[in-house]
Amino acid sequence: MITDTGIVIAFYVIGASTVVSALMVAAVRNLIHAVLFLVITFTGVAGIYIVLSADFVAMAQVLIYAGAISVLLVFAVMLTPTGDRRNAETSFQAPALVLAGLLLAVVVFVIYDTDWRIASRGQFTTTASSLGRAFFSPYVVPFEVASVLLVAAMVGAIILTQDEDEEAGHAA
Amino acid sequence: MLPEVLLATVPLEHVLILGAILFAIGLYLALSKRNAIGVLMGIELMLNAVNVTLLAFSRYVVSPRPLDGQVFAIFVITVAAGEAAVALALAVAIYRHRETVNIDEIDVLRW
Amino acid sequence: MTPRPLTLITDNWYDIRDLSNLSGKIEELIRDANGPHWAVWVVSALLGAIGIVAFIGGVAIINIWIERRVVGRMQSRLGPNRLGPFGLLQPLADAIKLMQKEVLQPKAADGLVFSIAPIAFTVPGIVIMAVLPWGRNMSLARLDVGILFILAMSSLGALAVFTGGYGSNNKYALFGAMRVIAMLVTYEIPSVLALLGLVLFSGTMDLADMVLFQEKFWIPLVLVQPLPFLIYFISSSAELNRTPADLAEAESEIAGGYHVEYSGMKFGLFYAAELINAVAISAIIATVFLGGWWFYKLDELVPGWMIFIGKIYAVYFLFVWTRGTLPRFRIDQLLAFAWKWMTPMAFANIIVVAAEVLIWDETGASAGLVLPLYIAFNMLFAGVLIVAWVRFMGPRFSRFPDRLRYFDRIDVPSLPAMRAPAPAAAAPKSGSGAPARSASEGGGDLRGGRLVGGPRP
Amino acid sequence: MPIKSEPVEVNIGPQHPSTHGVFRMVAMIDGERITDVKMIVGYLHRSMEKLAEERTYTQNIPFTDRMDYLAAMTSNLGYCLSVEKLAGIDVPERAQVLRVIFAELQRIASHCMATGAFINDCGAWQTPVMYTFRDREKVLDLFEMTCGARITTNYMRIGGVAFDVPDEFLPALDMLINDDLPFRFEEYDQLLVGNEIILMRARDVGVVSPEMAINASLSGPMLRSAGIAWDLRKADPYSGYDQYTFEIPVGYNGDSYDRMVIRIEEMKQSLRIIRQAVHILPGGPHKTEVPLAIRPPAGEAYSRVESPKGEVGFYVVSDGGAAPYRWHVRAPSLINLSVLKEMTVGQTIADAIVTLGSIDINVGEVDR
Repeated sequence: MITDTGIVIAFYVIGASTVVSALMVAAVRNLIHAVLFLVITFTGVAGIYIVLSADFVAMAQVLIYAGAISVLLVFAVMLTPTGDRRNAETSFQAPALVLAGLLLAVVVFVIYDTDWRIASRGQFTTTASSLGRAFFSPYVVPFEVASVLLVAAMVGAIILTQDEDEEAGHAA
Repeated sequence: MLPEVLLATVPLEHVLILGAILFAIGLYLALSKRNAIGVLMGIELMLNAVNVTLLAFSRYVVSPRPLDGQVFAIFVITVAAGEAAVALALAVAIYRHRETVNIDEIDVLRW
Repeated sequence: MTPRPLTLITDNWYDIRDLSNLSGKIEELIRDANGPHWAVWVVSALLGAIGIVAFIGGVAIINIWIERRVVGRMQSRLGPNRLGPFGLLQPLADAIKLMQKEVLQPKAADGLVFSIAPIAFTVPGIVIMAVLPWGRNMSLARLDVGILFILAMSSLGALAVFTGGYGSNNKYALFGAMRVIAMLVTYEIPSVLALLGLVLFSGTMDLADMVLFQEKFWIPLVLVQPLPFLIYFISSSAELNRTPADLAEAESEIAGGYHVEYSGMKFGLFYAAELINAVAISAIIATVFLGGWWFYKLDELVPGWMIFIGKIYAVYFLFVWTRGTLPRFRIDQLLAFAWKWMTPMAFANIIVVAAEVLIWDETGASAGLVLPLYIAFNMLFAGVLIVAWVRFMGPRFSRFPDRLRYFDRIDVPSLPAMRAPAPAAAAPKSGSGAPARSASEGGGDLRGGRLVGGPRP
Repeated sequence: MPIKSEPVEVNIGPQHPSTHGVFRMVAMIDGERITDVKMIVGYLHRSMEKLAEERTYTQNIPFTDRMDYLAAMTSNLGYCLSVEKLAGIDVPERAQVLRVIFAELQRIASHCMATGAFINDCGAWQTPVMYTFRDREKVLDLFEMTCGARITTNYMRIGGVAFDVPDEFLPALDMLINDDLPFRFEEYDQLLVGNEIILMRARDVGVVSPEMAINASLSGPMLRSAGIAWDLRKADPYSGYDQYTFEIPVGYNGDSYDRMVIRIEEMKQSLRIIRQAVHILPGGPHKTEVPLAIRPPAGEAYSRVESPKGEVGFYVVSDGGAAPYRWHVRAPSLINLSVLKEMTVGQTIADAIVTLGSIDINVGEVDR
């Protein structure tokens, strides 16, 4: 249960700004602006994580999302020609809007309808070391699988972006 | 002491609703954006929303292993990083072959 | 993140050896006065924030002077010396001039992005200061994941630089922006790996705990981990855009890069933020490699934050030194250096450190025995690794360039119209593989050089 | 199939920190690679060659100062030689030696500037410029001692030099060439020659092949770096250069690095020449008395000297009047610049700056 006044204020302020910037991602017309708003959203989500006393995940979020993925997005945007840097919608805009709204309504209904087993636990004191232990005892197999996944992703990305001429040259 | 308003708590439902809103926005982005990179941004946003939910459960809900939610969130972040790299590589590869990242025009697999 | 409860210091509040005494006293006063429980946090956070902002303000002013004076000495000139004693007031004059100047914005610039960039560039450097331990009990926010926080924040700065470069709608600025992005993607990896070795060795990501580790074993980690120090120093100088790697501004190539369109105080913010970031990185190095506020027994006599600032400026001097000495890399050379040199070395280092930690844990040997061995081994390892890498992966040019050829007589070919029936004189014109050596016969003296002519393959 | 990228047209100059003045280079850039370069000169054109037709031969000497303002002495010398050749004026022995001393001092000053600015273009943070300027200043002090000016010296005169050197000149020169500069040049050797970063930046950058160098009529360090031994002081000696012992350093690769090393070596050789010249400096008049308004017989004359930048030639046509009928200057900076496109296309933008720096142009001379 989060009862600390400052944290309560922080949650609502950060949550509101996160939602607003997420909406701006959908609303702005310039793709670069959308990426920048997305960075603000990611940082805001990291703030929410901190409110939820998950400091390690929050820092990983800033490092990976705001630091790395947004940079990748920027790279990808800069690789596209200037004319394609609009943030326009397809003809699915209205159905998507309806679907998203419906989903939101259903989820909110479910959230309020469920009886959660809420603990009266205080904040986590430290998460980094216990997370590390968790990764190496109960979750060691998923951890290794994740590393394999990352290697596969890296190799796949390299192969996908490799010049075909160069590839042919290597094969020959 | 403090006024009553400031003594309020953050109920679990509010955190989950925040996650739901972010998820809905991400879904909208992923479904409606014309640019492949816009779609990818929506997917990343959805993953973030899921993480918010996971961490909220980890924080609020009684469990023998309270940190499981965080562990799972970290796996989600890991997968998201890999996914972003591959997806952006795909976008670049598609652009290289089709000279567009407009997903309306990437339709060779339509029929 | 809520800071941990401050440890109450029994010393007197006016004891400036440890500024946490003051905040402890204030906390005590609030408790005694039955103040609201959150007031403690607010007051201590405000105190720390004011202290850090004051320090940063001083840094932004004084470091201009320090940098110009030091570089001036290196360049055999005096540096600023007219305004005030030793020219100390020169940065103030610069700041006033910058404030008076008109803030221009290009008509086609992306207004919002253009204006946000300098601010976004300044924030990470300041925020990093918050997690640093300034003394035994002096850290504004003692994070368990301090190092991760630092890495996360320093990766945000490059995005701000990109924002400024993109928003300026200028080709030079865009070049700078794209170079920053490429360098960030590249240099993030070795710097993370370098710090990872330290985290492995000290067993904590908390910066305060890292200092305590170094205090406990009486050893600055730079001795145990010389290779990560080099790697982190180089890669952070790339992240800071300082001279061996200042490709993002590259005055001589792209005329200032990402801040070419900025003027007035917006430029001033960029300029100040560069200094602040440099000090922030110096402070990180001082904390994790040099032992922060601890220096053998000195920290019992001198306030810890003074030792810390002294170490910060020692590292900062290294940055100024490299800046005053080295020419710039080319972008491909810089990226290749990160991928081919620093990243593999950092990986090798992590393996070595992991093995060392394992050995230490398993044998349970005393630190006095293990650490000197590790120091010797790691120094040797770093040296061997660097030398071997230079041998096998070094650039393709010969280590020392070909000596020049020297001619003291030149045979002049006669013009065709004046040419005698038998053209005896050899023309100095040459084929592709054989440059003229008409003068090399006779008195031509080829001092100590290999006579390998022609362009290199 | 590579990613199709849009080439960007970038103006490097006329106001750019590394174009050494108001030279403008319009580069088409694909990523960081240069695909095309267009050179645009003329921002500093002062039509000196036309203005000279309205002035007497003596009045034209200051124009030559303002062409290559970093090597005013050698420009002066070349012009005076051409008029002397045209009018058949003999130069006293003392003036000859003084001319050599000052031309070689000027070469040191100009090469100091070129080397420092070149390393600056490689991206050093002003340090090499400060070091080389420190030494250039000492040379300029000697100029000031002799003729009152530091840059636009206007020292050579038709028939000799303007002033004899003052009494304190020779001790100062002796100290400079024996105690000061040799150690400075050793310092350059230690700091610059073999420096890894400079090697990485300048090796195989801006390569001139020997054929290209000859076909484009390059001269000076540009030509010598390509491996062709050619120096007018040896090939076509003037002002008694044939009586001095010195050597011409010649490179192998024709790249920017060779040009830098050649400049440093040439400074050392200049010191050798100056030492010998001081040794043989005879007494006597410093100038042949010639009328202020010389009226050379109708005809033409071309004389050339080895300036720090290359062969600077002056072509003077007289119709018997007090002003030249036609005056043309062969400016080495302009001609050395003409291969810039061949040197830079295919390189990165950073290499192009290094290449331009290694050519050592002087826009005052390029545009005249």
